Amino acid sequence: MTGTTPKKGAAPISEIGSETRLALFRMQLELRLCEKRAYDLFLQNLIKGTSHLSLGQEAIAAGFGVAMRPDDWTFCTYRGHAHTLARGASMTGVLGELMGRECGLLGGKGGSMHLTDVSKGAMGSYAIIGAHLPIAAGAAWSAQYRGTEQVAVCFFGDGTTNIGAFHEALNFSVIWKLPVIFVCENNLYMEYTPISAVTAVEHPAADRAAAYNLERVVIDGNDADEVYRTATKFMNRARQGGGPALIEAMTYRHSGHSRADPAQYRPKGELEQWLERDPIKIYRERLLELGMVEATLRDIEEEVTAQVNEATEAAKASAAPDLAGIHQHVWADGGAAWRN
Amino acid sequence: MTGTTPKKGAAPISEIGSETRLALFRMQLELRLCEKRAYDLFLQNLIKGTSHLSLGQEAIAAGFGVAMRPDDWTFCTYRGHAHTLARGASMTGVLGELMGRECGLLGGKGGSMHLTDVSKGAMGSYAIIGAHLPIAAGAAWSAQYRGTEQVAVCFFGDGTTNIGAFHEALNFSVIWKLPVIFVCENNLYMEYTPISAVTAVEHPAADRAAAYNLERVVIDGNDADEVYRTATKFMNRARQGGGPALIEAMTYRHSGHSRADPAQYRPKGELEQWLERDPIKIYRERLLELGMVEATLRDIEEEVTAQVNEATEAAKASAAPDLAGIHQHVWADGGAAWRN
Amino acid sequence: MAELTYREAVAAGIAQEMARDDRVVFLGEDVAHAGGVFKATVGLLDQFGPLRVRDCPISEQAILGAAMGAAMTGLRPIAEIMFSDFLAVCWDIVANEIAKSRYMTNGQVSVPLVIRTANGGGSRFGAQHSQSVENWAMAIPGIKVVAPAFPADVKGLLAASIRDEDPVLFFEQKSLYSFKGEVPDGEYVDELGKARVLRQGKDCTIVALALMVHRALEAAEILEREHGISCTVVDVRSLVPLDTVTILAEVARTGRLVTIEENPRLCGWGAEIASIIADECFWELDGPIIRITTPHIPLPSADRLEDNTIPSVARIVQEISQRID
Amino acid sequence: MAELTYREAVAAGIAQEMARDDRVVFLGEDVAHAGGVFKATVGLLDQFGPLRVRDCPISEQAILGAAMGAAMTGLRPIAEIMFSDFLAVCWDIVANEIAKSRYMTNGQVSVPLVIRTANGGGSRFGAQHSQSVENWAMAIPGIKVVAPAFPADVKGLLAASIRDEDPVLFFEQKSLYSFKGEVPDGEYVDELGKARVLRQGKDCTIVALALMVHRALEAAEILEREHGISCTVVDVRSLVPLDTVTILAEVARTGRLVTIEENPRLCGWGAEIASIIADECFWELDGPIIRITTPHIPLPSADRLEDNTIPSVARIVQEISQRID
Ligand SMILES: Cc1ncc(C[n+]2csc(CCOP(=O)(O)OP(=O)(O)O)c2C)c(N)n1
Ligand SMILES: Cc1ncc(C[n+]2csc(CCOP(=O)(O)OP(=O)(O)O)c2C)c(N)n1
Ligand SMILES: [Mg+2]
Ligand SMILES: [Mg+2]
Repeated sequence: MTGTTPKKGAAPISEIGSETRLALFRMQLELRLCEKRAYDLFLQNLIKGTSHLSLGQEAIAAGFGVAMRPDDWTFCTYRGHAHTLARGASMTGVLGELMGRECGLLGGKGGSMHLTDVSKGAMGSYAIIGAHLPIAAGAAWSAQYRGTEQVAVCFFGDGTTNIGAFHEALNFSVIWKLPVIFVCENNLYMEYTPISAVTAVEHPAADRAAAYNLERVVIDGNDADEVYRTATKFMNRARQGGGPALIEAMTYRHSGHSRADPAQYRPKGELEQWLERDPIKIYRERLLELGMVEATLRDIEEEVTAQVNEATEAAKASAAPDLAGIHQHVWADGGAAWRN
Repeated sequence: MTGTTPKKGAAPISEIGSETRLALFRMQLELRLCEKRAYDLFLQNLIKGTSHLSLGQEAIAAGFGVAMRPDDWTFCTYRGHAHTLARGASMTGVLGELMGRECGLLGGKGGSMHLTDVSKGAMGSYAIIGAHLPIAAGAAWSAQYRGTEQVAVCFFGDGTTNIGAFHEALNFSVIWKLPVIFVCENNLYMEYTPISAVTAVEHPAADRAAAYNLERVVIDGNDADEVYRTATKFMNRARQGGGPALIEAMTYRHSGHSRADPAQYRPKGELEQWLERDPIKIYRERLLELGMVEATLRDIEEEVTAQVNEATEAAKASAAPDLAGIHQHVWADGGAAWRN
Repeated sequence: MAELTYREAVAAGIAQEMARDDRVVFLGEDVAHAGGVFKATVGLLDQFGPLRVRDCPISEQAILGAAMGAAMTGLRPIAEIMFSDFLAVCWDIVANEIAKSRYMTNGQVSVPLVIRTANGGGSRFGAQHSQSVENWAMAIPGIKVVAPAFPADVKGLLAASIRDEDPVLFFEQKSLYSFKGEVPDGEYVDELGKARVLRQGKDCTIVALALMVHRALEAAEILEREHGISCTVVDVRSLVPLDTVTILAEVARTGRLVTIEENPRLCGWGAEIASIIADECFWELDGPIIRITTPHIPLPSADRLEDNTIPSVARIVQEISQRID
Repeated sequence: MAELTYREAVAAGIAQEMARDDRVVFLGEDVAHAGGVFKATVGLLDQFGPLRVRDCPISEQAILGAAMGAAMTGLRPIAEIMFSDFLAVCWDIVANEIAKSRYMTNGQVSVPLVIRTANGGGSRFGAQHSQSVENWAMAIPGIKVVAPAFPADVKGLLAASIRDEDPVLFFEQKSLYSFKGEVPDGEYVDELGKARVLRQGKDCTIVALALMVHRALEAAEILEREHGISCTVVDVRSLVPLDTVTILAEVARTGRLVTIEENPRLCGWGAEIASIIADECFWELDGPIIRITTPHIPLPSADRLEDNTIPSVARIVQEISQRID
């Protein structure tokens, strides 16, 4: 297996209650099944444009999603379906947006790479590498300034650690002690290039933490419990004025970079090894080990499947967006006029 | 004294020959007297525009200037008079450029912030923070590709370590093992803001070296011998394929950031303490300690003074640039036409 | 009315809005303790304290990114980019993030912020510290673009920009910072998107911005006195929104258009206005549209060279007197 | 002549020049092993090896900075910026460094490099991956700007750009990558700064670029057939240098100008051409200058929306048939 071997072992049940554990299970499942559906939909040519799945990386979005306060803020990337859903955004809205329908979260104007649901604290998906790190810092600044104890959580990939905005955002957040958590999902690849081929250090985020006077944190990003615990710990600290954290979560994407990518650049067997460590598979096994009943898990699986089916139908039933939308919302007045 | 106390003590004379030592002395003096003259000239309103002196920082430009091969390349900033002179650029050309005269290194087109003398390997002064770090890396790439064993040396300030291009250039240079030496002149201030107020670590460059898998190097930037030795060591390594280095040289500028700046933001006494460690003062004392004769040093001082006087007169005698120059050298064909 | 310099009007505009609205915060490099390299924000730190007036590292992407994130979540930041040339190092945040977020999110996200920046030449700073980049900004959908010529407009339009729900790029003219003018006392808020007719003539309409407004006015005096050519001078004040009603009306009245632009020629704001006139006002035109711009070159540094690139009063007079009768 | 796709012509142009000149090197993200996200550089790594064809980290400033430093010191780099929208993250290197260095140094520094980038919409990628930013580039003095519409031009103009002593921003049209056309075999080098008249008519001159050339041609057919309007179509090919001789002559002949621009309206390249015509060709004009552009908005993503923003054949036909007779 490429990258660091993640640490093993379940947390003592006492630390994370079984309600939380079921929530983590359910959420991972929601993300997985919804994205698998997205994949089916573009095979059916119902999703145009591009689309970046995070199949295999669900434990990270879910671990944070469950740990966050409803008024916390998420900032994520073009690979942001999971992170947006994890804040409670509607599946219909997500699938609808991917399909370019009226019911889409963004009315079809943003597309797959820009999912946003401000009402749920999902403050946007950003498609140009690096930009959302300083933006997340800014949200954290606003929380700090107003004393609201909200936290901004910013997800990004390993490849993102080599762009200038990463550096600026980290330094800036530390000197202002901002309540922002930077979460690097190290899935070992940029688009098609292994991160190790283009990075001066082994752990692209964690090995740079010291450059910002931050603690070095590497976690198993396929273990929802570990993510949840880490999220809780650093978010609590941030709420109390302890400043930012930089977390590197080791994981792997099961699919290609985007719909166009068959991912043939991967060494033979790599995917298979990581499938063994599929976050949902290991979490399910852990729940059973910890004494949860199979039927409970089955029920959840059925519920989520039904939920995804329903969302799919609703999205399919939605019309193409009205052309009027083209000239709406450039400006706060609702319009697009640049002249009188 | 703010910042790290630099290490004390002269190098054993065996290491650096007395010819080299005299060259280091002379060069520091050239930089000092030429820049002092620049200051006089703008008090006389003969220099328009801005101008950034590095009075007090001469040991760095000189230490590298003497250590570099004639075909090595220097990349520096708007505070680049010293670095350009240290490669052998003409004083008349430098003063003439500051005065906007025809004899200026750039014919008056670039001005104080863009001094360049390609024939001497002075590959430009860059006035937008950060940009020249990747550019220097590119020159190093060209040397590496062609196997010339040339080295690119890139000078910049402490404040520059917080901009994105710094991060990108460092990572890039390390993964390609480029023969480039990054020299951070830590003079404790950005323009008017202490670097410590805006940086997450104490040593803005050295404390980040590990983030690029580089050695942590902090040197006394007011000690020309130490600079020379460090320069030689890392340039040799780079020539042999050992890749880049990041050097943080502690120093202090005696004057304000630019001609407009009275530097009132400095704590009382700070300047005085650093004047005690004036690189030229300590170097002169050391030479005497090491047995050089006072008369030799006096001769050099007189020669350099005469040289500066001569350059000043030559620059003053030079005409304002011909207006034809306005429309020259946008393009390689010598002209400025964007249409037929 | 008090007489203020252009730079004092900047501080006055910011102070007025910060006093009125706690959500207004101000950040930039050397802006707090030092009061800005152009001394345009002196006094704000003392008045509003270090939580609202903040010095930043040399991290323009972080500065504008932070301003954006804060604006999205309820604050109304004012961010300074010291020289407009440096917008290039954070252009992604301006052009791709701040400008597009409202639209891409179908109106969910608001980014009410102001980016103030020192624009333009005349200080012998050379090609990387003297550019006029108002046309870069005008080319980006989703951002308003303001460039005042007078201290009163600085205060009034800056206040309006801070209160605006949309992002505004506010270009301050470097070489006007010490220009003095009457500024209304007390709370003063102007309106974005209104050009101002400063002088009416019958032979030609000169449309200008920022420093060029002053040169246009001076040229118009000389043209009247020495050449018998009577010019209207329109101060555009805001490129986006653009007051095409005023411009079209004035050009229709005189039958001729001359734009005076400090930006280099190609794709300058004057080209946009020329193209609007050449379409919508074509039948009222009595002769060619003339653009007087900085040539399409990087700006040279030496005083003699710089003075011969940015449109001067003499060049404006010469061009117009030769081509308009 | 062989039939190549537009993307194959990219690889062919690069390969031709790399084979000829050792100084030509190529760098970018995912360009070597993967052959580029648009598969436009497949095969180059195998042919020229890992010292000349290099994969880079996501560090656009480092990529272009490195290209510049290498160009200054004797190499002739080709750098890929994957999507033209990303030029914003390295705009300083383009606009302030690469473009200005020769001038600022009074001709001492040469920067012979090519920046290739995928430009334009039509792929439902949304506002941050679909922009047409050729006008950003045209606004910067010191950089040449090329945007081919046909595979042959891709190869010929790319070769010419690589051989040019000046920096060239080379815009490849994303939605044309699979477009096929005849490309001359063997060494083929075109010339920068020459527009091409693809069709001559008498009622109006349509000036277009890249994808819009294809739409203009199609629209011209329909206008002729269904509306009896006979159009000249000029493919600008290079915005800088701009072939004003050809454009002025063609507009003078027809008396009307229509520009078709994919860039959003304000300060688009068509505005510049319109302003040139409105000055230098004013007396030959028979009616208003018309600009058909993407509206001044960020680009929406959904197919139905995107198709109704970028100028379509139908919109071109409609505008011209309504306004020109
Ligand atoms: C500035 C910029 N450069 C390049 C790209 C193209 N791009 C999109 S995703 C990607 C790889 C990102 O890798 P990583 O940060 O590891 O995230 P992952 O896709 O693995 O989640 C690249 C290069 C971009 N969107 N923005
Ligand atoms: C991108 C950018 N931001 C801001 C500036 C304005 N500026 C010029 S010098 C300077 C301070 C630089 O400090 P440092 O790197 O320590 O160099 P020093 O001046 O001390 O030599 C600043 C902020 C600039 N030139 N470029
Ligand atoms: Mg990755
Ligand atoms: Mg400094």
